[in-house]
Amino acid sequence: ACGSKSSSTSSSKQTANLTQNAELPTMDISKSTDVVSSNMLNNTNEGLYRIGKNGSITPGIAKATKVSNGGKTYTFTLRKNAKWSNGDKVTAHDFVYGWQRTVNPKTASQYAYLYSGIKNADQIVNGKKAVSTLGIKAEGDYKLVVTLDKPISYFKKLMGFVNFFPQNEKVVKKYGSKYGTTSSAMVYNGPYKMTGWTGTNLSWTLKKNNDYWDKKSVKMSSLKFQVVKDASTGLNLYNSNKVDDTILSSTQVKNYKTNKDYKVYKTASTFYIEMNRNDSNKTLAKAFKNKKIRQALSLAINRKEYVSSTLGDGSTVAKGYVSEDLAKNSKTGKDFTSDASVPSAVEYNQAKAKKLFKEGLKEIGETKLNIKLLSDDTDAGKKATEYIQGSWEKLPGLTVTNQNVPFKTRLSRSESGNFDTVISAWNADFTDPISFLSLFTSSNSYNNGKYSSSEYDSLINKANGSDANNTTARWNDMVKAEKQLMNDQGVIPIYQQATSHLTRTSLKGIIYNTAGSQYNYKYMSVK
Amino acid sequence: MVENPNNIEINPGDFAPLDKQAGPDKEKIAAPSLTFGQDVWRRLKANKTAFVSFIVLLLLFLMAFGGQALYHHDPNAQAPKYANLPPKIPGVNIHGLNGHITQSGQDVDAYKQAGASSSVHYVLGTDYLGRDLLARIMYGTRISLEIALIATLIDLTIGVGLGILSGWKGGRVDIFIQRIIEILSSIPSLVVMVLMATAFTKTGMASIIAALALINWTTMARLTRAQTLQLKNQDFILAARTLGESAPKIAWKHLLPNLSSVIIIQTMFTIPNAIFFEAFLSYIGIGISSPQASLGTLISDGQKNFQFLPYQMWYPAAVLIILMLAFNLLGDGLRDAFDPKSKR
Amino acid sequence: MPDERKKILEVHHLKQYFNVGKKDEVRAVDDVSFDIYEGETFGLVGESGSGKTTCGRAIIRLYDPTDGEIIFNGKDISKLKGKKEMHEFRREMQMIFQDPYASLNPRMKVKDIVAEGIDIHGLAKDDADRTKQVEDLLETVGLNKDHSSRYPHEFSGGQRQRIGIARALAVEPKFIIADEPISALDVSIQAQVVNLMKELQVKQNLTYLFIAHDLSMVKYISDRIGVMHYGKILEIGPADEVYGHPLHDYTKSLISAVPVPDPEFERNRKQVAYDETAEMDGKKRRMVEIAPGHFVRAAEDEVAMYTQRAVDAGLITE
Amino acid sequence: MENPENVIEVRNLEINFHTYAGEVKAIRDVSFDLRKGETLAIVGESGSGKSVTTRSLMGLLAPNAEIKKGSIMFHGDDIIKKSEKEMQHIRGKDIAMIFQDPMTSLDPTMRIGMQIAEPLMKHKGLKKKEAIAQALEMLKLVGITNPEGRINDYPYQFSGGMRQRIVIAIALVCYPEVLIADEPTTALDVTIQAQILDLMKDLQNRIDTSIIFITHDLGVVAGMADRVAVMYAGKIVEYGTVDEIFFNPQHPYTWGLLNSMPTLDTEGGSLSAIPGTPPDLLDPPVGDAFAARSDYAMKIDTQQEPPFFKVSDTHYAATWLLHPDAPKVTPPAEIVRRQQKFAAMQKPEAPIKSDTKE
Amino acid sequence: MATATFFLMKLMPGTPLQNEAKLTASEKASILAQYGLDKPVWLQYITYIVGIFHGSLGLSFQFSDQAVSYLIGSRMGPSMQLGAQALVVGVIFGIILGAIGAIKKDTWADRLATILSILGIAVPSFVLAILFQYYVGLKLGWFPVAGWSGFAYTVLPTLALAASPLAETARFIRTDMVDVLSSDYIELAKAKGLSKFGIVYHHALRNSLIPMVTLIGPLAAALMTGSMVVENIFSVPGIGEQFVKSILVNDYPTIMGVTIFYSALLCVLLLLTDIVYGIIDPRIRLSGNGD
Ligand SMILES: Nc1ncnc2c1ncn2[C@@H]1O[C@H](COP(=O)(O)OP(=O)(O)OP(=O)(O)O)[C@@H](O)[C@H]1O
Ligand SMILES: Nc1ncnc2c1ncn2[C@@H]1O[C@H](COP(=O)(O)OP(=O)(O)OP(=O)(O)O)[C@@H](O)[C@H]1O
Ligand SMILES: [Mg+2]
Ligand SMILES: [Mg+2]
Repeated sequence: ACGSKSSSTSSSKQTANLTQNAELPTMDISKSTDVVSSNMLNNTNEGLYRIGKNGSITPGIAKATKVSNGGKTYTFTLRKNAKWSNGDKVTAHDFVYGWQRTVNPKTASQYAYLYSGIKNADQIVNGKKAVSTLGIKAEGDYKLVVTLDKPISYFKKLMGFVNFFPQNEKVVKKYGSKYGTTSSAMVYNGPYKMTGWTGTNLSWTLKKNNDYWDKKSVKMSSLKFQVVKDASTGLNLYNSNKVDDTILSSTQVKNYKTNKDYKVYKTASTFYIEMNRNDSNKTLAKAFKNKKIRQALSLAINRKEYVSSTLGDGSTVAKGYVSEDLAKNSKTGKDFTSDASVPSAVEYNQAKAKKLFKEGLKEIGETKLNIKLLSDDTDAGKKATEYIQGSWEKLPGLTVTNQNVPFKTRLSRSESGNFDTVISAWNADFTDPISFLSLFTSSNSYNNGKYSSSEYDSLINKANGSDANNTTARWNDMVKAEKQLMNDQGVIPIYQQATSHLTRTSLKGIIYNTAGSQYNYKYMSVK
Repeated sequence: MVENPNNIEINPGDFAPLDKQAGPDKEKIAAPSLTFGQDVWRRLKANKTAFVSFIVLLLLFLMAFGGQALYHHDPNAQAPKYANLPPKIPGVNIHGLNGHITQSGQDVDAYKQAGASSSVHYVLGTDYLGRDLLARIMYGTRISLEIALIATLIDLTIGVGLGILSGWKGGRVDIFIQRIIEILSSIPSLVVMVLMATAFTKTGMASIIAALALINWTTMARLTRAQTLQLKNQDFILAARTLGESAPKIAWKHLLPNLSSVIIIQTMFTIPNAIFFEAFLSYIGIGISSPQASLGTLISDGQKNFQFLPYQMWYPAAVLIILMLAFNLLGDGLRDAFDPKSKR
Repeated sequence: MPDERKKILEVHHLKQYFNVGKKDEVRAVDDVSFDIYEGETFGLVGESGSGKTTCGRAIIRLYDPTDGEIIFNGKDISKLKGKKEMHEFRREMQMIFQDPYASLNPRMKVKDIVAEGIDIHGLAKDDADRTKQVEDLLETVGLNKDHSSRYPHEFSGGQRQRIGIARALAVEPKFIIADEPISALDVSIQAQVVNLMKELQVKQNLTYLFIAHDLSMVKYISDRIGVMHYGKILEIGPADEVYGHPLHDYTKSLISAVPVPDPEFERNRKQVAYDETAEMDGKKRRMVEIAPGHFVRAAEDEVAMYTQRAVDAGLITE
Repeated sequence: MENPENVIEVRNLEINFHTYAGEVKAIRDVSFDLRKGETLAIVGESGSGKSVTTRSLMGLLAPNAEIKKGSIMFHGDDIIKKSEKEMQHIRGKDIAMIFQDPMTSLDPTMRIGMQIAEPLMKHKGLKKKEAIAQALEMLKLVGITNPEGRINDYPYQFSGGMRQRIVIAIALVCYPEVLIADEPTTALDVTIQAQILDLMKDLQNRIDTSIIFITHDLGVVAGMADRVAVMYAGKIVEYGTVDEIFFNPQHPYTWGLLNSMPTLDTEGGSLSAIPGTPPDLLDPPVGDAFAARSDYAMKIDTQQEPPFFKVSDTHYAATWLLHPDAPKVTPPAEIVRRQQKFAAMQKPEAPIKSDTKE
Repeated sequence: MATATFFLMKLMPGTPLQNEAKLTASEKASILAQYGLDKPVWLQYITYIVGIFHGSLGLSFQFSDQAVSYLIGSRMGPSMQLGAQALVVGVIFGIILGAIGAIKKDTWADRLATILSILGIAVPSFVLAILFQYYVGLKLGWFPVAGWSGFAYTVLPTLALAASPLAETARFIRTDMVDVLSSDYIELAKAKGLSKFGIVYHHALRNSLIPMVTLIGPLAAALMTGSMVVENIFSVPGIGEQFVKSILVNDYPTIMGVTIFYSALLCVLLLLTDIVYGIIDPRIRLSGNGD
């Protein structure tokens, strides 16, 4: 009925109405942790680089980059025409200030750990060294020198991440604790600037930033955002032409899969089951150390059925532990997951599962197991536990008790090892497999299930150390590590998360990445 | 008006004095003897709405607590293959009951789509894990009722106890209890419940029941207190006191029976209230945890798919609404039935 | 003459205030003194709110008196200590209530209502004895045993009042306070209850404190009458004297207002007005025995006037 | 109209109530007249049908009531046949009513001036201001001191007696032809009662209304009534002038009533009660309803309903004792005393023997 | 009240860490110090209580650097507007429905009114909101589906919210009016010859409406409950919506703040209704204390 009133699809206007499914909690670059703020910051601000299609690195404030000292020193030359929306020039000092602010323990940035590897960053974060000792220097207004403790192969990609964006000291000081709490207590150097955000409201607008150095590439005059938490509401809004994009829930997906507006956005986020090898229940600890039992538990899960009939939100069967579409082999262009594929680790074979389970039980001298399955009490968590419980209980001798607890309880329980099995999820912070793989080294504190393999450890060490500057060798190290983990069935991957959207086909040029700053609207347009 | 009653036939002996013993009983009570309960029952039966509600409630209770005996389906048995199948009753060919569903604007046979053989049919369809919705509704109704009944029982005990104490003792005890009630009722009940439910790290029946009981007793206490204050000065209570009856005995023998109507009526409103709040908590995501189900979780699961699988919301919602209606109407009816003013 | 008889109850300067110290303090009974002799009926009359009920309830210890002494059978019951003494006292003094509808628990059977006192004081040997006692009591008050398993609402007002009397009699009290036992009843039924009470008084040697505002009935049943007004007793005397020759102006006014079932009398009735401000002049007043056994609440300077009235009425000879 | 003097003529009225237990035959063949300017008192036990009778005159019976039979003629029109709308024009204007409890019969949230003015605005079409002015006059008339200062007060600010005066003011403000007072003083103290009764008499003289006065206090009847109707179990059992009823009663129930009331002269021991309780109207007894409680009951009383026997032109009683064949009985002593007094009063004229009939 | 909330909150597994899964222990510690959560609980408590008296409710966990008081302040408007509108709509129609029920007692009109009013209680507000949104908003297209920019946007949430006050009011008025209608002064009004309408309008309604004032408090409390889901479904930037979110993300300074705000609001409302009741009920206006 409202079709005629449609405000957005007319091509002359170059505006669009988009939705977000959560509030915007902050616009403070140092404090952004969530998807919404990182999307908004990524489109209203710009760092040394901007992440483009397929995770590619496209120009940002840096005009030229020089890597030296075995990959430990980066010298960036900044473009002179970059300006803040208040008219100030964007200078190297803004980067120095921004970075120092983020690692400063007083700022309490929750992403300061990403700076790890930059000289002195870890010590500064832990309050052991002065902020000024951070390995970043401004040489004049337009030259920036960054010193690393050790080579970081994905360092350039990090520069596209919002926490590494420059910050205007004058503005930060001016607003003090109010900085980034409303759209006006903020300054922008990116393609758009934000208006209409009071800090707590549910709608705001991104307007084209006329001070942006590359403003000629920006086609959209404004992007209106509205927070819609309820999926049905979102769909209703979409169908009444009030918005041009909405996230679909699983049943909605079923009904809109064939729609021309339907799109799936994969996330670099894998859901997997960890088994506690240090379980206080000795029988279970023994069981989880038994590979056959681990494999049986994996084989018993029909991931395809789960993803399609139960979850149904566009998520896909996990190809392995590292998620798909995260990184590509620079030579062959093949996805990491296909290079490192171990099909048996994610396959469904009930007969085999039963057989292995029986053998496994025999090996550890048990006839019955009673496992608790821990997860959070979110919708996804509940669905997963219910489904897996159903699948596992088909294995003779296995009973499963579900424990759905609040998210934070789940975290603290998995960290303290107070669980039998837990459904965990990991999101990559940046588009490199190492973001996943470093988790399961023996000493990592997020290795909740205490997977331990010296081979795996040394492969990861190599990737981070000796092979850091050798793209191919590093790639091969990581592939091997993933294969090792999967062959051991160290964890049981279930699915890779995705979100399904309805997006008007008239919206063009939205760049999406599975990790990091996911949405880039710089080149967006309405046709 | 007869002035000269000659037309009346008089028989000899008519004017003989009447034998008192044989004559009519002058202390006779003509109406049949009805106990209070019988009287209420009679008046309840006369109130058609309330009586129908009573029967409906009876049926719902039977379904919830005895339904499994007739309908042997495990409410937790999953058949993911058959997830989200619409209702199908063999032999019925009405859209919505024949296993067909409108998908992307087209009418499709969901059972065929799921590859179900012709013998597969779910009377009220299935949910996202292919669980039988009818079984789950029966199960959910039971859980909802259990929560409501236990919570109500608890606040009955607390509320009536404290209400009587407060009203009977008066003075400082009364003031103290009144303060507590005031404080508790100055916090919106849902907020308290939410706080309680979240404070218990594990949400589940116990925490919901505790939360419900904590909140609802205040109403009960207020009502019983007011009633006790009234009764306290009634002559029959004074009479018991002049006879030397002890306070606890008076409470038990005189107050409680006379409070019973208030209590029963209030219970009729507390139970649906509890059911409702449980549903509400489930809706905002802090209710009963899976695989347990309550009407609230069922509705809240169902509403997510309302546009495409409306039956998933409608059926549990219908049960909830009928429950609420029945309890409320019965409560209204009982109030009328108990009301001495509506005697006869 | 009256002094030879035994005083069963002596009330000295009884005060019963409500909400003491608060803004809405009520002095319901304010310095009331009177005696009641064994076997007599003492009538208490006065207009609504004058404190009759409060007085009765204070005596039977439903209230804790604010001040004063209540001596019953030689014991000061305003200072009763302990459960046991109280328990004993509860057997000796009983009460009949005004409202026959409110005084019986609607949820109890008649037999349980009547037996309540029997149960509390353990007066029945066994169940059969209890039943027998209840049936006897019902018969005493003119009801039959078929009525014992019915509920109060099935009875008429007069019948209910008789059940109330049976309940009071169950513990074999010596003293009964009857708080307007007939004012809610029909005229014809009133007589039934009054007759029953008189009959019982003789048979069981009861003493009554009979509260009412119906003067003609009080006069009929009472040996002596006290007239209350604003929490104070203004006049006490033998029933005939108070009724026939009232000394206090208030009593006069009260009596002149009583309608009499005699059209001729009514046609000639003159109502005497009473100026109640006369009571409030702040003078100190006390009960003065104007004629033998006839007291009036008077200030010192009023005694002469009352004495003169008594002389005029022929109550005393100067 | 049989008699132009009559304002209201009730004939053979029968009213039943439908209840769960059956039909309550509340009014069983009641007939009476109300004459212009007189006060007719209806006395009788609780539940004898006094209120129901009078409420039927107002058309204000409970919804479960059914008028089985009879007519109520008001100026030649049958009230029973009138519609609700028509009745609204009669109520408050031609026939007004006072209720028993002054504490609850005033609207607690409305100023009393307005409450008095309401009928004027409704029936006389007066503007609010005029109506209030008249209400003020009325307040003066019923003896409220400082009426100007109190006309804007709310009911709770008045004592019970004052409130009853206000209720009377409301009833009389339109100068109705008939005033029905249903136990107007039962809830009041004797002194206040005396004042209210005086007021009513006074007002009756001034505005010349007929009053139907309901009470069960025979003392009040003696003071107020011109004529008296005695009701028992839904029937009028005796009616006559006030002197006839009090000094020459014929029905054993009237005897019982008079006998059970102590008077100033009653000596101890001579009070005699009517035994038993009134019959349940769910199942009225055959014959004379009073028979079960009467000491003078005869066999015929349990078989046939007694018709009205004429005692004098104004005095009728429904008891078989008046039948010529009935044995002579001696009424209770008190009644004999009253009858003697009556005889003395009648001396100047020819004595009418009480037990004769035409 | 604040105390109870505070200690209840302490039982909750809530920290301001959004990114907890990826932080090391020492990083967490330094962030907690920012929020003063490293101090002993009693000290936190004192700080909190002192803060309340200075009008401060602490900082939100969810919105970094956002004062809870600001959050509440900026979200109050829409909630208040919806609440007020729903109250007005609910109460007015509730009175009408209740009065019809009472006047036409035991007729089909009464039954219909009763069922309607009980439905208002029986149908959970979230179900109602969804139905409204889908059928009235989307299918009929009469009002915007969701959002908050202008009066048209308030219509559906107001209606969804109004159901419960409507129902409560209707039931209250009906019961009360049935009582009033059987009272002596209504008898007297009938005896005055007033028409049915006159009786209801001049006497019954006024006497039933006065006690109605005391219902406002509970109604408002019920509205707060309803607003939580209704605002969520209609994407209204109100407090209720925020409260639910805060619960789900364990943002306990906000939960506490909103709780305190709600309670304060309710207290003020109760106080206000008490005062108003005193003013409009002549029985207690002058005597100071009613009986
Ligand atoms: N519990 C109480 N608290 C406060 N005031 C009281 C209480 N009981 C009685 N009163 C007041 O004390 C006064 C005397 O009351 P009481 O009931 O004794 O009068 P009464 O003579 O029995 O009147 P009635 O004839 O109406 O029964 C009245 O003003 C009454 O309001
Ligand atoms: N609405 C009703 N439904 C059933 N029975 C009724 C109803 N109204 C009156 N009655 C019965 O009708 C009979 C006469 O009642 P009525 O009120 O006229 O008595 P009354 O003489 O006025 O008594 P009282 O002196 O108590 O006022 C009683 O038996 C009563 O129970
Ligand atoms: Mg009294
Ligand atoms: Mg009556």
